[in-house]
Amino acid sequence: MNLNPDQVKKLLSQMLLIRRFEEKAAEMYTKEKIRGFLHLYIGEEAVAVGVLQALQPDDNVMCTYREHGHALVRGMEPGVIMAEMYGKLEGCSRGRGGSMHLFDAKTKFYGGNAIVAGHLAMAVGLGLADKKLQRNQITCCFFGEGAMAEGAFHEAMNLAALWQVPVLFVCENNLYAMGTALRYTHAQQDLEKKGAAYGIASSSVDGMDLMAVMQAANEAVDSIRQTGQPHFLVCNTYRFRAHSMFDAELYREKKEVEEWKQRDPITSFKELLLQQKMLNDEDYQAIEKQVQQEVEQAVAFAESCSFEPVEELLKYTYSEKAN
Amino acid sequence: MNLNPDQVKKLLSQMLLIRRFEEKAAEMYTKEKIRGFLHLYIGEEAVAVGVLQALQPDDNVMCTYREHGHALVRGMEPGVIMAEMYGKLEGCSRGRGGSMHLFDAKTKFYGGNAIVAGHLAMAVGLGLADKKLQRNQITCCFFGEGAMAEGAFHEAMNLAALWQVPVLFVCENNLYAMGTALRYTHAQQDLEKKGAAYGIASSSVDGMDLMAVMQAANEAVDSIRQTGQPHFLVCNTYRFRAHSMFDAELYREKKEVEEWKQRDPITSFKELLLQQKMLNDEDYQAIEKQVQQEVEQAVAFAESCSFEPVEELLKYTYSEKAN
Amino acid sequence: MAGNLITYRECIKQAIREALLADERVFMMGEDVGHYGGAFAVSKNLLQEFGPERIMDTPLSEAGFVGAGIGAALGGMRPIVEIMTVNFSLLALDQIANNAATLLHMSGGQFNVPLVIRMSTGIGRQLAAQHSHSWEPLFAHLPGLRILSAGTHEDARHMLAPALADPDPVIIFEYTSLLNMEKELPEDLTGVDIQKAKVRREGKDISIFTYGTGVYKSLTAAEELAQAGIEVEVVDLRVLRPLDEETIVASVTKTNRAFVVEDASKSVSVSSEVSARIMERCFYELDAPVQRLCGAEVPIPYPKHLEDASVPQPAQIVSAIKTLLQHA
Amino acid sequence: MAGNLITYRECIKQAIREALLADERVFMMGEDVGHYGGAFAVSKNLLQEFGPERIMDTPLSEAGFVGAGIGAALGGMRPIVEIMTVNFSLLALDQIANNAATLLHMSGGQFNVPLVIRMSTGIGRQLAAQHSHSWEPLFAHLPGLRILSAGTHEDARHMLAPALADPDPVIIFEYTSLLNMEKELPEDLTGVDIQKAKVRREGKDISIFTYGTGVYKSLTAAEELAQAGIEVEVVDLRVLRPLDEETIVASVTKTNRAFVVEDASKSVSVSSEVSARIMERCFYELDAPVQRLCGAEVPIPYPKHLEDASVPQPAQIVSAIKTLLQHA
Ligand SMILES: Cc1ncc(C[n+]2csc(CCOP(=O)(O)OP(=O)(O)O)c2C)c(N)n1
Ligand SMILES: Cc1ncc(C[n+]2csc(CCOP(=O)(O)OP(=O)(O)O)c2C)c(N)n1
Ligand SMILES: [Mg+2]
Ligand SMILES: [Mg+2]
Repeated sequence: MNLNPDQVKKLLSQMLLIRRFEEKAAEMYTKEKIRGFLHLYIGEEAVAVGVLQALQPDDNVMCTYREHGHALVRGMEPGVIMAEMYGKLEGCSRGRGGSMHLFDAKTKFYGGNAIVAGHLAMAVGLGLADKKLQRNQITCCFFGEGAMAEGAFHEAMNLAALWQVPVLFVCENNLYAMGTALRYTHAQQDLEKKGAAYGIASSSVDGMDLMAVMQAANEAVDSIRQTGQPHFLVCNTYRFRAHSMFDAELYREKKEVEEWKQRDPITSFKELLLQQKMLNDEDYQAIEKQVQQEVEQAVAFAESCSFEPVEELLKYTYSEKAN
Repeated sequence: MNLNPDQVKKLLSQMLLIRRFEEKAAEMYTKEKIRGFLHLYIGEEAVAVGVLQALQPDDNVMCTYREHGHALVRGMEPGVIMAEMYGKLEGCSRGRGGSMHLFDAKTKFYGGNAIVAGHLAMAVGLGLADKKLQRNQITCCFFGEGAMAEGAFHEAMNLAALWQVPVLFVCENNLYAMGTALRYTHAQQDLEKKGAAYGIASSSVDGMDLMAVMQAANEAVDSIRQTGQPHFLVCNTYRFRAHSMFDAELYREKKEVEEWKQRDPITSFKELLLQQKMLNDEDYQAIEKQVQQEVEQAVAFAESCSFEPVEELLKYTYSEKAN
Repeated sequence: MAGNLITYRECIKQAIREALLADERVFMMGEDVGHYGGAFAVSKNLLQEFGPERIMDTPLSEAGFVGAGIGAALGGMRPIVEIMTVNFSLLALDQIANNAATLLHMSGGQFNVPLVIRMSTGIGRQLAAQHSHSWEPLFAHLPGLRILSAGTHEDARHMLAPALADPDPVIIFEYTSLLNMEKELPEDLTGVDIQKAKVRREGKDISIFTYGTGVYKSLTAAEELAQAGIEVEVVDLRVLRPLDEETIVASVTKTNRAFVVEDASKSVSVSSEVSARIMERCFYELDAPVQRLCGAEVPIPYPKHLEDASVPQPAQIVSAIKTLLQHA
Repeated sequence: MAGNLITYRECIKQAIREALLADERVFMMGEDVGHYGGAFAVSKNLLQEFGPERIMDTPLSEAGFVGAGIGAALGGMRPIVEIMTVNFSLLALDQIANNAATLLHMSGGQFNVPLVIRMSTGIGRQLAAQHSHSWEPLFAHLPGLRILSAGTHEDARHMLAPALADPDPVIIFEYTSLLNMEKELPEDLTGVDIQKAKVRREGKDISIFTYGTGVYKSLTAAEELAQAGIEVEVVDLRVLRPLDEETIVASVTKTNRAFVVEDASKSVSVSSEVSARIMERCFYELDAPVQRLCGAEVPIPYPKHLEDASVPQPAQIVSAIKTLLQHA
């Protein structure tokens, strides 16, 4: 891949924005501005950034409850996301979804889905619609390795392959499903091998290495666009933070976390760029500053927003134009 | 395998009993003695006979709604099965289950399950109980290739492998799920390959060839007893009859059926035995006669039985000893 | 006149054909809807007429293809998803309850799900415990869904079009035991109001509220009761969610007595809701307590005599209503 | 006295420990019950105490491990299966409804399923639409199951033992919002009757029927009403299936007025059933129509003010009852 300085800076700043945005979210959680569940993506930034750069604006994106990063990279306003987490009317889902349910029609961001593996079949359906309507779009569906134990994964993969729909299935393998390590989740831990059971082309990649993810994602997306067939991409990564704000992390050693932190995707990418002289320290400081500002503005925006009037509780339970 | 004449005659007569019993059942269906759904196993006899001979009386058996054959081979009385299909109190399930729900505690026959793939996870649980209670038993679970598209298959296979339970999963691949051909059910049609996705040892066998099924089943059962690990056995077979009594068979050519009938498992086995002089025509006639008698007696028994009094409708909705 | 006779099966089929012809975005999918011709021959020959893109056979994957239906609806299609029978619908209930029913509200109005799910339901073909469910009440509990019950030929024929026009997920229950029944269809009828219950017979002495197979059973009972001089009003609830409370209240206000008939088992059912609503809205109008005749609380057994004993029969409706009226 | 204070969480944990100690056939399985210590820390350290054979972490496979629990029960074990929250229970509902609930009857009494399923449920932690369900009514509709609701510390502590002793499948609902709440446990109490509802407070003016989080809310409201001279009887239904109709009838016969409080959304709910039963059994005893205060019919939104507006609050109970009593 040949990337120019603007491109690499953008990628770096996207990763950094996720990191700082989520650090701020965690802070706001402790200040009780944000409530409910909050699942941080910190450590996994290279996956969202690396995969989503391969998409076009017309493509569909579906995520899990751990989706702030994807929403940011997809171009949703940080302020609107933060407002959503505050439960404010100006949030991307009117404040009704919170952290787990970011939705945005403009960027074709179909959630924020909180039932593990519950969105995979919907992704197949979006792909089916695109195929039937002969739209040259793909659907990119993210999920964790824990999700792959659900029957929903199996059914979705088989349907995608049978119907030959243009869907990119991205497994964000962070080695844990809450506190359940991969070895307790799957007897076959070489996750990529599961693709063969469906006749789906599969690949796996070091999810801590942005460039590697980009390359794998580009290849996968190219092949989907060319063949119309689904692809299964496993990104091996790690979450540095707890599963959610309620997690005491009894199930893994501090040491393990520290080891993975040595492979921080942001630091690695930054080092690579410094080394390759695509970036200097000043550039980096500028990016940090810019990102910090965006995050501060996001919080300021969220603070300034209003709550949905309680009279509107029932609104949109059914469509207003319903006959 | 070295089989003596008594053994081969028993095997032949088991297959023949299934065949004649079901032919009679079909007749009784048209006479409206049997109602509801009736799924015939005709053509697939070598699978039930070949697999079940590998088991011990202590082992557990779970089947689909297409289970008359398995019940007969397992040693349930033909009369009691027929009575069940008549809906009579003396039937194996008090007449409450009918054709799809044969149950028998004595022979550890856990149904007769009519939700496709709904019994697979229960088989894992039976295996888990055996393992926990250190009983040297295995659980043998039959299902169709259609069932393998269900999420329930995926979850059960993964759990079985993770927990290392002594379960023999037997796929009776008869190429159709009702009217849906294998190619519309699975993108990966080499079904045996699906075992790898779970790290489960797998094998496949010509399900029309009794000796081959026996050998494959014996090997699988041996390995399960030795290792305590599950095994996945695919038996490739064909049903000669319609899916159920309601099926107009619009989805397959008569010719295809005729071709498969050339490979009738009973005829083949009989020919083999005649050829090898393990059987002569007289023996065969004697078996036919014996089987016919059993079937007639089964019908006579069923006719003679009574219906459960309507006052007992609610009995056993909850256990009588419930606190 | 006999020229107008049509089976319930044919009503459903005509509705589907019409929908496929009317809108290119409409397609149908489900187990055995294509090559097999539909488990109940409802879609026979539609594959031949419309091709495999519009009549899609699915594998046994209820959660998968219902989820795919939701996704396709999000993507601009108008899917008709057939769940072969209600007995398998629980496998897809998470998709229906957590996705189809929530997406519009949860996304703040951004993503609606114009999906129609059809499924056959009911008791009466000796299919035993796992294949004899009447689970309409489970679905009727879930906000965000519109739940329809096609208890008549008319509704089997004309509910699908408005359901497809609805921007929100709609579930239509069809009744296997009615499939072969022939009736005349009113020729001028072109649509039905899927927001309203329907008075199927006017009466002044008592109101029967029912749906599904209860409709014809209640009409049969009403005929017999008419001979005894009792004028029964039969209200087909038809829209099980959101329930059309006004029609219920209007009828009770007129007759001052109510009886609810339902195949589903009694506890926590549609009939409980109807009774509770009458309690709340019409207590002072009532001349006698609302009574219910429902399915037995039991896994339905296979033999005919036990199956029959598990669900309301017209004769029971007749005698219960006679008893009820003696209260007055 | 403060020495006897115990959290609801600790009550559940003690019950599980006791069960594991009492019977070797008992084991627990579910998502994150082991290494994580339970999603709500209910089973913290139990893995360390009892080992991985008795505290089994399962993959995300609700249908699979519930089905395995049914199988293990058939095979002679006494499994406690934890479904992390009710929100995921629909994935296993087919197993529960078609297998656990039917096997005994369908097999003519041969195979019983001594399985206990526990799941946390309820609204109130700002978890939004997909994680804020109160689906007790769905389960309460299904014959063959015993459905329990642990609305008090006492029941959280003492329901499990009789549930495990029951030869049939039992589902226990626990309430996430109560986990940190501390109460005193009566020391002499060693068991609860899982066939009977429980009068939590005696009163003569009106009966509140409720369960789950409604119990403490109703008791709070009752205190306040007592100050206004209104003596409320609070009945914790506790056994949602089979419903203990006699306790309901006895209470209404005494107070002549009834009010039902439930977090679940209103239509086709446990409260509908209670109201319908009172209609059937106590119509002539009633001084006023039974009223219900239930959850809003909406996917529950995330913000606190909207979430609060979606479920009954004590203040609403108080004012509704005051209004109701003015009827008389
Ligand atoms: C069907 C379902 N079961 C359980 C849960 C509770 N839960 C939320 S996240 C999670 C772990 C998911 O792990 P994985 O798929 O690996 O994604 P990760 O959180 O690691 O990104 C669990 C068990 C849920 N939300 N949905
Ligand atoms: C969950 C579920 N979905 C649909 C059905 C209806 N059905 C009954 S048998 C069957 C086909 C099953 O095919 P397969 O598993 O190959 O078994 P076979 O009948 O060929 O032996 C279908 C679709 C069902 N019983 N259960
Ligand atoms: Mg994970
Ligand atoms: Mg098959």
